[in-house]
Amino acid sequence: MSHNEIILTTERAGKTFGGLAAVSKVDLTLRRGDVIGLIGPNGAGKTTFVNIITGMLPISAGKVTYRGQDITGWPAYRVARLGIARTFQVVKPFRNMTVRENVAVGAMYGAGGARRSTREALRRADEVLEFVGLLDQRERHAEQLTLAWLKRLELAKALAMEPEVLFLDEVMAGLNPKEIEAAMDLVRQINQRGITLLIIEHVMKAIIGVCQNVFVLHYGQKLAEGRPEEVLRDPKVIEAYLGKKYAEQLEARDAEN
Amino acid sequence: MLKIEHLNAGYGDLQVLWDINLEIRSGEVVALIGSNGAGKSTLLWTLSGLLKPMSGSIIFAGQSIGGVSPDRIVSLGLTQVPQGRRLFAGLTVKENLLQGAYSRSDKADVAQDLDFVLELFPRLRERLNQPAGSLSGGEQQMCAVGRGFMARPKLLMLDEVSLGLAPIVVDAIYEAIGKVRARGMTVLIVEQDVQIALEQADRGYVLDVGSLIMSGAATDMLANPKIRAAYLGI
Amino acid sequence: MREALRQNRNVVIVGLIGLGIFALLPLFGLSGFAYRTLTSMFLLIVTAQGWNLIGGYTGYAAFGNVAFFGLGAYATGILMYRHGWSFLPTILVGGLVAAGYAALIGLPVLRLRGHYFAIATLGVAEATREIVAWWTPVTDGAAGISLPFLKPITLAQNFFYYLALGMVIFGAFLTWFIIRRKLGYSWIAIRADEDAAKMLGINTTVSKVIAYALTAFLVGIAGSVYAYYNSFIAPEEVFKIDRTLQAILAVVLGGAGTIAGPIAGGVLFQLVSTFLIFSKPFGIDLGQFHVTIMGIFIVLVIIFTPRGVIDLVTRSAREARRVHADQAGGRRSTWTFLKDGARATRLILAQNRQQFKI
Amino acid sequence: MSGILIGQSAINVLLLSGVLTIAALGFSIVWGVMNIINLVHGAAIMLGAYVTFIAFTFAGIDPFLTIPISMVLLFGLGYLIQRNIINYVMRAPMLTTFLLTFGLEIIIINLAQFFFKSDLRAITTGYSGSSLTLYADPAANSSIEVPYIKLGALIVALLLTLLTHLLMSRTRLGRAIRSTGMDKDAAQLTGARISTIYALTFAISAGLAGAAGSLIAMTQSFQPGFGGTYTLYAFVIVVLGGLGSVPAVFLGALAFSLITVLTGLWQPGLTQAAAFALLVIMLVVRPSGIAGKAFYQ
Amino acid sequence: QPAAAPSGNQPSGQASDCKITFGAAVSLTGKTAKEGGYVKDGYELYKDEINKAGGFKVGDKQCLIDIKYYDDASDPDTSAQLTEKLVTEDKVDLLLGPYGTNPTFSASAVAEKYEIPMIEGGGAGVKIFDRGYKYIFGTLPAAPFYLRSVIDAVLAKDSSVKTVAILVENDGFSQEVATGAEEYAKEKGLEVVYKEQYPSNTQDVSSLITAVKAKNPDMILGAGHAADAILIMKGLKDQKVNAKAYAFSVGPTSPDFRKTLEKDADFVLGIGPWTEAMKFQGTDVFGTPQKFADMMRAKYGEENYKTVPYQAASAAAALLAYQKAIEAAGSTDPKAVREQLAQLDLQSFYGTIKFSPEGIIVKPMGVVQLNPDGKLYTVYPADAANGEFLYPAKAWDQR
Ligand SMILES: Nc1ncnc2c1ncn2[C@@H]1O[C@H](COP(=O)(O)OP(=O)(O)OP(=O)(O)O)[C@@H](O)[C@H]1O
Ligand SMILES: Nc1ncnc2c1ncn2[C@@H]1O[C@H](COP(=O)(O)OP(=O)(O)OP(=O)(O)O)[C@@H](O)[C@H]1O
Ligand SMILES: [Mg+2]
Ligand SMILES: [Mg+2]
Repeated sequence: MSHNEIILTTERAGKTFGGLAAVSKVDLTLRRGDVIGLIGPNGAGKTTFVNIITGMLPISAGKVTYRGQDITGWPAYRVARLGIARTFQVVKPFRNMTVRENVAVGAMYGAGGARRSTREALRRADEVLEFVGLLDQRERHAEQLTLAWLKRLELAKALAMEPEVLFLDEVMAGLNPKEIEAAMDLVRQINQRGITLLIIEHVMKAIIGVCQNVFVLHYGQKLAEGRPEEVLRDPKVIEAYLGKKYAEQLEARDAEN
Repeated sequence: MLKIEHLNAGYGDLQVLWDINLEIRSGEVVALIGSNGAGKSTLLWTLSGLLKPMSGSIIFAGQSIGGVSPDRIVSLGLTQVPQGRRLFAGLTVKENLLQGAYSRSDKADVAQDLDFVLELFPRLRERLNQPAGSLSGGEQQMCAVGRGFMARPKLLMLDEVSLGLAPIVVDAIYEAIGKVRARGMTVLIVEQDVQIALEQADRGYVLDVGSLIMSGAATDMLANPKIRAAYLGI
Repeated sequence: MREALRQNRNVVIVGLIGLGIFALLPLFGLSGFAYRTLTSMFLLIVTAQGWNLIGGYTGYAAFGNVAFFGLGAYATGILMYRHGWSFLPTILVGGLVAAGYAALIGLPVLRLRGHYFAIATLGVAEATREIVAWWTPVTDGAAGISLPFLKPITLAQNFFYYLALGMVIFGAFLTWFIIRRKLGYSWIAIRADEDAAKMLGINTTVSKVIAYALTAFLVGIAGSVYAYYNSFIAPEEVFKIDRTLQAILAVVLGGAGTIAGPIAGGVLFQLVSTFLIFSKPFGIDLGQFHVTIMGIFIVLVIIFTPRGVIDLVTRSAREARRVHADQAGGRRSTWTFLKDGARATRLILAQNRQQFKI
Repeated sequence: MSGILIGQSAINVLLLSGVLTIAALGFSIVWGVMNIINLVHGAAIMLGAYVTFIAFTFAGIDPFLTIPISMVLLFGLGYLIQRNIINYVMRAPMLTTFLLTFGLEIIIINLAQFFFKSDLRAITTGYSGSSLTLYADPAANSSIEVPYIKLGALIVALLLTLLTHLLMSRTRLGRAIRSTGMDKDAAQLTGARISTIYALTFAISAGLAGAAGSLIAMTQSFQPGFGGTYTLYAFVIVVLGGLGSVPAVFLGALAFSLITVLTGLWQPGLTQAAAFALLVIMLVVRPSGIAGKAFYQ
Repeated sequence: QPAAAPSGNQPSGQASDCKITFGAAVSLTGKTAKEGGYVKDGYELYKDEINKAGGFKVGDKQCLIDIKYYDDASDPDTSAQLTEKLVTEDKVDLLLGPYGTNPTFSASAVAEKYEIPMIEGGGAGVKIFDRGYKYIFGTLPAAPFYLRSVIDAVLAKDSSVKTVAILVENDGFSQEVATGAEEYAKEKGLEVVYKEQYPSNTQDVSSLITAVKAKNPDMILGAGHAADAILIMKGLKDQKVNAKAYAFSVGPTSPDFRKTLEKDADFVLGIGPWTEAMKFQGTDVFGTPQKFADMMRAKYGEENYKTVPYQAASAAAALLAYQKAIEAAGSTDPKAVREQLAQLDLQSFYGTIKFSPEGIIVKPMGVVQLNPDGKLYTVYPADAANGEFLYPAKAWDQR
């Protein structure tokens, strides 16, 4: 595995809804093995950005390249089969299936799916479930799970696809600090398996804890980019996103250390 | 103001809450914390009458409200800001706020309260005639909280209002809650973010897998090592 | 899962027994009326099985399936009447024409969801009917087409009976076969959440179009057989919306998204409606009220078993088994089991009634 | 000559769209708010027509004055039906409710057939068929005519549409109805009693259907089964216009009338095919309808 | 002889000899319930009268007749299912037809399959009869003949008539009617300036009317159902379209037409194989059309049968045809009865009953007119007329 190889880039990517430019002219580069944090105020366009890369929404402008291949405007299923997976901010389980079947669908159709039979997919699902710690829930129907489990199920479905790049859209929202710690661990493990990650979170602790780099969107445009410690001290970011109180806490903590 | 005794509740056959005993006094801010799936939302849903309790009693403002219809409960002065905002996406911000005051009959005061909410959240004033569905996540949460205020309840319950919000918005919302509190409203805060919740509250309860396992003054709880270990991961 | 498997096994056993009964029934002598009633029932089941693929499994409430029935019927009608084909190959053509048409209209229409998909398919069906009625040079227009007879009677009766029964088996097998493959998983995933399905790498368009085309194939071959069986087709009749509604009703009565659902629902629907027309239950002549009573039946079934009778039966049986297992050894008899079953059914019916209530 | 043809056709479009708006309005509201494809709607229109017929024939009441009567009666009936039957499936998936209304429609139509027989009925008043001549060319024996009854129906229809629009957009009840349509649990949390609101919504819809029935009774003959066609039209109109607002229904009805009248001139055998083709194209190209303001999800 | 038989109580000795059962699946509910009702009433009247008169004479036995009915709810599939039930389970001797062209198609196929005769008085599509079936007979003239007499009648009155407009419902029967009329009009040198189909269940014909008005035809013909005829008349008045004659294949003879249109029905022409004014004479239980009509009114009430629709008469005629065929055959054996039916040539209250080789009755249509005096008169052919043909129809603004 060659580090620093560029795996995914966007060039001047943009998306407009009617008159609203939800994302505009965003350049982003993901290198193999990266964990990048994507933050920004609500409505900044983070989810939309992921949607246009993954083909969930048609892109309005710009270019998306994956491993040297131009995948701009590809339909979602093709992007997925290439090895780009994502989770949904608003969880989307298959409610009428068991947890195991949910994950198996990912194993059937994802990057490694073409060569898998249904039975192998189910076996693969068990492996993934074990990894994310949902194995004992596998026979339950998805509609019976709590939000935290559903978030983990989202993750499991995406992992079952054997992706190279994984977008996580607020998988930690709604978890308590303890659970967030566990989730951060999981993210690190996923990364160690060689999967490149882009994570969207509003929980700064998680961002600081796992990301090498942070990318800040504001009104659909890049506001800042860099190492977490720097970006989170950037006055522009504090003003637009973190708020004074956060800055004070940060200072207080700095003073402590 | 609110007294819950031996409450059991759940969905169909599935019991989620087990023997809950809880009390909220007038003017207090109480935090209810607990991990995912502990049953916090279920409790709120039951208090609002959207779920019928299996057994136990709920006394609110001197009346038993177990199994009473949701509209009656709202008109008695118990309202919640539900988890996940649940705005009326096609209604404008203004209509959403007015709908919040649906059960009130004091027209003049409604106008006044509308003004108050717009003072609290100036962003909403700018978007007053925009459909709520077109707001950003943070604005939507402000609108949802505003809608809760508009009922001018005696007791307002907030279910994870900080979820998925930018830190700056969380600040704005809790600042607003502080102001409401100053007007004498009793508040029940349900939060995952234990830190925020307990900083705001006078007292706290901890719900774990459907049972209340701890309660006490907020400051004590924040200091409690067990809580810190279990919920703050410190 | 194991529980589900066991239930599956039970359903399969019951299904095989039922199948055996139907297959042997003619040996004991059936009246022409019984032949017709059962043959029509099988054809209804096949259209229901067809609908079940797109509506039950894939979750797309298609309201225009009668278009496929009509096209199947017209394929057979035109080929036999105008081109002198023999019957059997026209079935295949009927099915394929319908499937092709479904694929064609499916491409745009399957982009719609929910009610919008429903109305669009309904619109397509109505438009198809009107075009067939208007296109006189090819279809003989509204006047319809008459087909030759199959003679002698007993041969015809058995031929259509077993042909239709065979189609039911084919429909069930096709469903069973697909549902356990990737394609089946993709349908169920699409029903639950299409966006999520896409993101897992499912080409939802292809999956849906296949579902729709297979649906159309089943409905189309039912139409083909109907045409020859009835020996007369007219646009007004073979494109009648009621046919779609009956198929949907059969699926919902039985249980949508199950293999046995359309069969159970079709049997129930046909038996009840035939019973209402002919018999005088408790000596009361229903007279003109048989249709009204059919309506009341539909309303009651929907309110009391919104998930279909299969669901009711399996849940009652499970509950009865559970209660039964708890009982002291001495009281375990078939009789008490049935009594427990009845009690459980009553309970579940009452629960069902409250289930979707506001 | 062709000027007259165009003029008369334009009048035809307008006159037709008025009645169709009312016929589709209630259907649209129930669909938008309760998420029900309500097949009972056509049956309610039919009952409205019979109310007018009976009031006119046996009590000699002018058909226009019977409109409030059928509105009130059907309002009541709608309320009862929702309360006692449909309410049991309000949380069920779409197909369940659809089939339930299908069953109800069968019941109502067949009972009506029992009571009213399947005789064709119509109402002929003193002013039936008299019309306002807008323009006449006696030489060519041609003219542009506006029948008074249809003109009256158009005015009533527009008035009722306006009133409904005001009710839905300006009143507390209207807001509560719309809220309930968007999120019933959240509406309950604001203190709305949604069982009542659903019943009222259904009742309003039935009342409007009653008015439509009264208007239709004045312009054509009818028997118990005739309403189904109007349910189908309503379906098409609502989709053409776009779900979720009253003016959209009017636009949809206008579009529907336009296509009906135009194909009626050119190739009447294909009027419905044309309407449905337009519908499908519309759905695929612009699913939110002409007005394009669907409820936000 | 039937006339000699004591009326009122049945001659019980003969009654027990034997019984002949007919089966009929008619529409008592659904969209053609009304016409289905006429058909059933016609059957029932005949049954009662013939049984009063001692029934059918089969060989040396007197047989009472019975009819077993089912309601097909106007649905062809049900119609076929019911016919099959009548044949194979109820074991009826012979079949009577349902109402409507499509149910007749389905039901007759069953009759043919079992080789049991079916006489129907409710389906006139030629296609029913050109399938080479041997067991189906119809007492209504073939659809293409329906509007021909109207053209004859008008031309007899006014040879200067030049143009015709034809409005056609999009169903099989109406199309046959319209095509027949179109061909005949051309044959007679008329110009068909407008002929278009409109969908079944149409609720608005204003644009067709506008188009027709632009053509300014002398004569307007409608081929469709009664509801459409009413809709068209209302539309013609609305837009002040004045023609010299208006005629419809179905509608004017039904009591509903006058009731719903009231004065606006004046001058409209209708057609029927039979009207009560026609001057037929037979040896059957009715004898004359007038008598049949009076008996209908006596049995079912004056207000229900102000004018007696031909569907009732053609239904009764079907049973009459059976009577004669059975009596001639001396048995109810289906094949024998079928042979006799094919040879039948009978004078009756319904006029001549004689079937073509295809099985359809050969019979001219009479033309009736709704007179401003509120009555329905037969106005053509002259030898059957009991009223004056008012021509041309008054313009709308001169009424
Ligand atoms: N399908 C859509 N149609 C119209 N506008 C949309 C659509 N999806 C998103 N938007 C708008 O685009 C903007 C960006 O939304 P997006 O969901 O990408 O924000 P986000 O950064 O993910 O916010 P959050 O942190 O709240 O999830 C918002 O203003 C949103 O209202
Ligand atoms: N509609 C429902 N039907 C059945 N079970 C449900 C339903 N909603 C929630 N549950 C179950 O009830 C339990 C408690 O859920 P609840 O939503 O009250 O938890 P919570 O404490 O609010 O969690 P969170 O922090 O995730 O919001 C969970 O086990 C969940 O699976
Ligand atoms: Mg987002
Ligand atoms: Mg919760």
